[in-house]
Amino acid sequence: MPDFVWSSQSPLKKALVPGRHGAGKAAPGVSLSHVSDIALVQVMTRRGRNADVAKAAKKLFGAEPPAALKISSGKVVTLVWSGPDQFLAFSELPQTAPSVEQQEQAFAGSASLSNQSDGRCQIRISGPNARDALAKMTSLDLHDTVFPVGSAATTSIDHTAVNFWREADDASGNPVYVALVFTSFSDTLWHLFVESSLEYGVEVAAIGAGH
Amino acid sequence: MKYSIFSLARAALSSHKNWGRAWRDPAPKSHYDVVIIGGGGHGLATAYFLAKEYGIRNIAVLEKGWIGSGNAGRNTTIIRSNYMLPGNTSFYELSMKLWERMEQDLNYNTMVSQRGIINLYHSDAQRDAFARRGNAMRINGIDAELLDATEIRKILPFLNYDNARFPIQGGLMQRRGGTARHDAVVWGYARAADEFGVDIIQNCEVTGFQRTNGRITGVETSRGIIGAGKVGMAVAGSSSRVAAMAGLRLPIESHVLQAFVSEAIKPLIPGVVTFGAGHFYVSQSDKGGLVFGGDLDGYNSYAQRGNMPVMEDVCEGGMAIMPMIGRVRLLRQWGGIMDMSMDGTPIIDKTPVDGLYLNAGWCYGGFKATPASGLVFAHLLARDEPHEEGRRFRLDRFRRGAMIDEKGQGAQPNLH
Amino acid sequence: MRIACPFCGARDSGEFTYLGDASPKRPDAPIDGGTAVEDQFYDYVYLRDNVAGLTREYWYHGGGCRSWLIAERSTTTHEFKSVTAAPGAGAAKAKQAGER
Amino acid sequence: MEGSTRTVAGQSHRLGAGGQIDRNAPLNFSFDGKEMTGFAGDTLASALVANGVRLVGRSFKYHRPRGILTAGPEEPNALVELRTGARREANTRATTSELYDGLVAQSQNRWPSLRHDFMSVNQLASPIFVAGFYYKTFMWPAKFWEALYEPAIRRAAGLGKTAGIADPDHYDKAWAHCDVLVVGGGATGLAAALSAGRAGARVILCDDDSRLGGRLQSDGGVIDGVDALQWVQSAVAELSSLPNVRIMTRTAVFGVYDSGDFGALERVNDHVPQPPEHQVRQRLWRIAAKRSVVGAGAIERPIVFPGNDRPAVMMASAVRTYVNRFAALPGKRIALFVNNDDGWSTVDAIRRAGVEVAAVIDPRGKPATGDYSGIRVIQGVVADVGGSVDGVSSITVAGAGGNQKIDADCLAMSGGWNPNLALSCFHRGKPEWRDDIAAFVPANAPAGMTMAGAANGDLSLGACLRTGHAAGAMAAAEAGAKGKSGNAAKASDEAFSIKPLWHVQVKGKAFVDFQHDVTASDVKLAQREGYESVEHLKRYTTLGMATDQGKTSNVTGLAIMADAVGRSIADTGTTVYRPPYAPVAIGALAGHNRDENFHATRLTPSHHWAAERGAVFVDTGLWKRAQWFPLPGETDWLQSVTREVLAVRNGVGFCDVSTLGKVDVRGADAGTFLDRVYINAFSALGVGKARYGLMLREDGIVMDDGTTSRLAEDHYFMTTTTAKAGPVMQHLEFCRQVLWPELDVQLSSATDQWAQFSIAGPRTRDLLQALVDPSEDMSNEGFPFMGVRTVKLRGGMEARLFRISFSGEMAFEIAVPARYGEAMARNLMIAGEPFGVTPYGTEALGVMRIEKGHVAGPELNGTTTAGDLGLGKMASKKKDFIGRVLSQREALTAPDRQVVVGIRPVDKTRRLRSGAHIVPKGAVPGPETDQGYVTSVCFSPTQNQWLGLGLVSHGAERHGEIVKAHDPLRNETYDVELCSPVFYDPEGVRQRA
Repeated sequence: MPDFVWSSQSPLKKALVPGRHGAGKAAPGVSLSHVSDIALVQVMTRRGRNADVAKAAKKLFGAEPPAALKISSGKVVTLVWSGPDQFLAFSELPQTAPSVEQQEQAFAGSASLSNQSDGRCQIRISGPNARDALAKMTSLDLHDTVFPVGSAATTSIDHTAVNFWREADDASGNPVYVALVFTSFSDTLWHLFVESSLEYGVEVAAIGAGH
Repeated sequence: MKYSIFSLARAALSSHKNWGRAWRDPAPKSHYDVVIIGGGGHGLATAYFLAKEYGIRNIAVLEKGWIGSGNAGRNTTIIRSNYMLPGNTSFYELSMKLWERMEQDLNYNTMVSQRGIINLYHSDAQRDAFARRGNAMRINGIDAELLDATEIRKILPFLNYDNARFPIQGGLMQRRGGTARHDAVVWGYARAADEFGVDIIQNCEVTGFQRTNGRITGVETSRGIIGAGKVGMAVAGSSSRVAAMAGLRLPIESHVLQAFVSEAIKPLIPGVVTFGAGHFYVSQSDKGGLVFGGDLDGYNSYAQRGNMPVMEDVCEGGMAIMPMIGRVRLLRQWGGIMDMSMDGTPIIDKTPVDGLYLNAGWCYGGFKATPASGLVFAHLLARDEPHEEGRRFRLDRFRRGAMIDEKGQGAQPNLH
Repeated sequence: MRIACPFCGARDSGEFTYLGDASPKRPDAPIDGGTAVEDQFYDYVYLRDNVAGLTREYWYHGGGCRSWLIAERSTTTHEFKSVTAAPGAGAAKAKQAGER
Repeated sequence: MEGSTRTVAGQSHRLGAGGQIDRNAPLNFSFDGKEMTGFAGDTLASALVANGVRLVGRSFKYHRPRGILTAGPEEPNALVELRTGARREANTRATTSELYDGLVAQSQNRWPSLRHDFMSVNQLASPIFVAGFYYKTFMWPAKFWEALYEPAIRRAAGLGKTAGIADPDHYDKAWAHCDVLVVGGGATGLAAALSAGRAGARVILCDDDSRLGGRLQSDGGVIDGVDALQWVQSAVAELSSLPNVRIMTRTAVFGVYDSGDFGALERVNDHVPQPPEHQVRQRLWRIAAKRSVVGAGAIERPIVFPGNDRPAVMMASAVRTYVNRFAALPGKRIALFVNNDDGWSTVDAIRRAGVEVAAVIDPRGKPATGDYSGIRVIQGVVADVGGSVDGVSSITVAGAGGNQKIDADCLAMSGGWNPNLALSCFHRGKPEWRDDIAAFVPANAPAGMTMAGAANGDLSLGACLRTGHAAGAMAAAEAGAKGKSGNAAKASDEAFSIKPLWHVQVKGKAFVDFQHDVTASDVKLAQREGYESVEHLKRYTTLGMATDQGKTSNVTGLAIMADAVGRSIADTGTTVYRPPYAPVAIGALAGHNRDENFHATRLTPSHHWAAERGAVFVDTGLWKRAQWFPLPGETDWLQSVTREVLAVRNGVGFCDVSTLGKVDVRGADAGTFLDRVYINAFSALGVGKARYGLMLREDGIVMDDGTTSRLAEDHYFMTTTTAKAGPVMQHLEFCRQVLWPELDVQLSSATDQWAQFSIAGPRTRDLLQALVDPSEDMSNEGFPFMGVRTVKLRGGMEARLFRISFSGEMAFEIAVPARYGEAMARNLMIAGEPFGVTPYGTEALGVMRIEKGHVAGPELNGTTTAGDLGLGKMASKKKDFIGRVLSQREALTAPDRQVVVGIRPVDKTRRLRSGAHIVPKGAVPGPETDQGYVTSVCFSPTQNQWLGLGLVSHGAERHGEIVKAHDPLRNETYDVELCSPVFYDPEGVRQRA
């Protein structure tokens, strides 16, 4: 019997070229990175079951379901608002996050779940010029007063729906954003992220398997 | 005065002081045999053909603004007869034949220019769809050629053959397609109809209908009540509004379609090029401007203006297929109100209201239809029965399920 | 043009898709309704008021939160007067369309 | 600078001192091949002026010699081809092009040279070439139009030549957001930005120019007791210090759209020879603003008199700009022709530059105030301008004492000012006429927009500062800013009086629209012929349709029309103002989305693996799919595809079908929901089973089809076609949220989550046995046709396995999370190796579905019913579903409808082609005999001939009939047999094996 190896593959295996790209020699204006191993479950509340979902979420993730346009941080999992009465349970530590089966159990009857761990591709963008680069891609107003740390949005980049939120600022006080894009679009959109950043200088990194 | 190079030369001697009005500016009479609402190309052509072909001369054309102020003056001037479905094919070919003799018929140079129209295809599926269409045209006696990429390249060497997102595989060409000078069509029909005695009454807005025993007997206007034996509506863009005055609801939505023109440049594009996969079509006017457009904005509108996303979308299509126009500048954008029917095909029919006749639902294809629409509508008004080439454009076809849906989009007007 | 999604706030119109008039209601369709039901459905699917002025219409925030919305908008000025969620958006529990 | 007429070496008309130019930064440039020098800070126009160049272009119709008329974006004459090669830009205004070292410009619309332009013979024919002449002639003989007349007209028309090759520069687009957008960085705009910015509002200040200040750069003045330019400096410094204010220079706001969206073009790198690496040439901004203040200034208008188009007849304000801002002299003996007070301020500028004022001609005589001692003032009008192609040498003045000739080398004219109100009118708001300034002013600006300063008809500097400040403060407050706006800057309110003078009515060609050669007599001719609506005037004469959009001509033209008709100007009204305010490069409007980036590209999970194997890809919507996998030695696609089909039919193959739309349908009412969406029933489908489903649009026409499985009591997994995945999802959400909110059902697209492969062929089970865990029962009983379950795979993987077939073979679809898609492809190759496993592409997939008679995109064309597709029996008669009622309409159930049939050429060697129409044998092809067409074709390796599917009238009853396939496009007509659409294994034995 032949041996079957199930190695996982990042959708950015060709597109993502780690290292320094674009203009300037000094510190890059933009940092782009991609974490390939994520856990992601879409949790959609069943009709009239918001209270049950809140209870289950609190118990399982240690976090309330996020308020509209916000994220809610649990121990391992970040809950990202993704529409009315629904959120994404996102983690970059899939081994320590509750499994899909555990989540199915916790939300049985109160929410409909859809495993999207492979349906979306994570892209993190940060740095002093991150906002300038993002201004070329998203129509969101990312001003501090409008989109502070902890904000989330479902929006579009290049006519493609994305989930988007803002994490805590980095050590230098520059903003950090995360986008989840549809996996099949990720190659194209990654190129757009890079191209939008080149004029500021961009540092690119890949984290996780499959590259 | 007949227009010709000789009359022009004579006029030059007197500094052109002797040219009179191209059409009169009469006050409305109290009654006409036929009142046509709408002084656009269709309304004026209808009056012309009623007078010329059907011997009815006591006609008024009522225009709420200046003639040609609707879609006749806001289109991309394309003429073609490359349709595939029964009803459309031969109707638009009738129109094409009328275009081909228009200048001599009207004694007005409407600059009908048959420089050809090419619809590009980028996949086998699109090619097959064009083959179906082209064969339908040929079966109806209409010229059509299916060209491969090599042949396209000979005619349109400037297209993007190197790095197009959707590589060009070929195109369907109608050599007799082309453009005409839209305003001149309006003025030519106005002048010719006027010579038959048709009263063209501008700045005369219809505000209501007069009815006796249910039958329409006249119209109320901003210039008073005008009696009418029959009333024909040719008000694409405002069909629903006018029909509502007679208590009718129509299978029509009004949508905005934007069009664009660039600064004038020396000749670049020979005929009309349509990049359907990219929502972009373009021709170059005799003055040198690139005239181009794309999709509807997508929402119901009477505002006669659109928004940026479509302007961007159209220019993206242009740059995808023709990246040499990157430094050419867009000069003007405008929006017309499209009378979008529920199957993308027009309506020329009697209405349930006695004495009221409807010419509507032209979507964005009304300009090319102008002469045939006039003739077919005139026939209906004169004879009370449909013209052979308009017999499928019935109002009840939606109820019966006999839609004429070239694009297969169903009752979703913004997708046609 | 920006549309104020009741869930997401004002967003670029590029994120939305337009469907059309929100006034017509899908008729009840008994299996043996005959041509009378056909008449009702013909009216529902094909006939439009198509007013020049304020209309109620369906928009879909497909490039965002995937909610169906009902907007009051002027077709002459393009101004939005209100945008509300469809009765069944999110986990809302409505007995039938139109309840909210 | 007083009296300093000495000039700079090599620049014959450059003042020795002054101006906002950097004399330490000389720049070389060339115009029509002639090398010249200017300074940093120059525009091309100012550098040409400084070099004494007066003839810069030829007009559109008569090819008359033309010079520089203005100093701004309203310029109608001084258009050049800028740059060379692929970067050549036609019709570029010299007046707004910043000079850079090495700039190359060519004049345009002339042959062989600007000075000796052959087409200037058109002037001889100008008595015939009046407005609209072409509508009256070129009609005989009919054929000559396309053959002769039109090509000649087309060659003569147009202006500049484009490069004709792809634009090498990059463009992008960006969004910006603010509380208050301030358009224009002159006195008004600066005042508005200051008051709004101080109040704490988020402000964006845009100006088209490279530096702020607007007319202050040209006219100077005193603000708050200091020199105006000094005030500009401190204003800019204050604005720059405010973190909530963003200044965008070289950025032209060109349009206002709905809900406060503005379009603006930033010329990022037009002032350098070419953009630096990683930078764009231009950037399109979409600015979302809560409020806006437009301080776009005003545009001075010409007076219409014979010879007014001669080079070196220039707007008075432009003369001041060239002299004051650029230290460049448009002439050395300058005459003025003005009808308003502002025009007189030019006298000071000329005197200060130490240049002679030849005379000032004003129909009003000398103004009440101002020191004009020593100036020759003539109460009268200019009746003619003498000179050559190189411009003015004399003017003829008609005054009380008759005509007199005055020597001058430049004539500065001012007919008054038109507020720059375009932005206020782009929502079709009509402006109002104001008699005191003889101009239109804004009246119905779009919601949220405030017009201020000269753009609003407030022409004095003091008023600009006051109204700008007030508008900025108000806008900030309305947008929610709470801070204080401080005090408005102060300046004097110089008097403005004007006596309208549109047209000096003497014999001779007097131009209204310079670029389009529209004369006063053209306007009058249009009136005589009845083209008296302003829109008819515009369209008949082409007035205002040139690249300047009539910025210097529209109001004048309609004033002359009003006079001819005997109406007031107010009653005559304006034409509709249309965006963009200034022309915008198409490349900028496209931005990143051009060439291969036109649309996004979607890749399947096995894409890179397929690419490694040399797959040929096909575009399917946005997807790239492997079309076939050529092997070495294969020269023809048909060879590869035939091999792939036979490999499947005789052994086993696999194909990536991940592009199919996939939807998780969950919830307590998921089954009921699907019953209403599909024509057939799904609530009764057992868990672990799959079923083919067909859904209709509400109009009764087929929308989509696909296989839907029940994974759990409350969990269905739907598949859609690749093409309709998006529209179906939208439709389902509509049903869920709008039509049936009472149903508990939730939807989630899972298309990208799963890598899904079809495995087909008689050896499929053998392959799977090798791949799945030995504990899995893969027998026909253990895993029956249309069964679905999760299976364990060897090596520690789980997969969903669906026993469904599109090919007619024994087949499964296997799905794993997308990250394992590539591993799955490799493992299928390993597992299937002993059985000759062959990857196949969409082409072979298509061949097999046609052989099996399955309908797909070409048959689901948006006009076919379930009955047309032979699937009418699927429709449930017990329940309602979307589209049921209208599918019963008479014409959709008529017996003569075109329905799906199989088609095979009688001559088995003949190739069948899609798009051929079907006519009865013996009939003459025509509209009445056209009975349908061929929808899909393939070369069938199993039948060893071309065959296809078609939609043919009465098709179901005509199996066995010989008809004609008529394909005039490809010059082919041949006999074909109509037959059952199922060519392969009609009993369906193989797929159930």
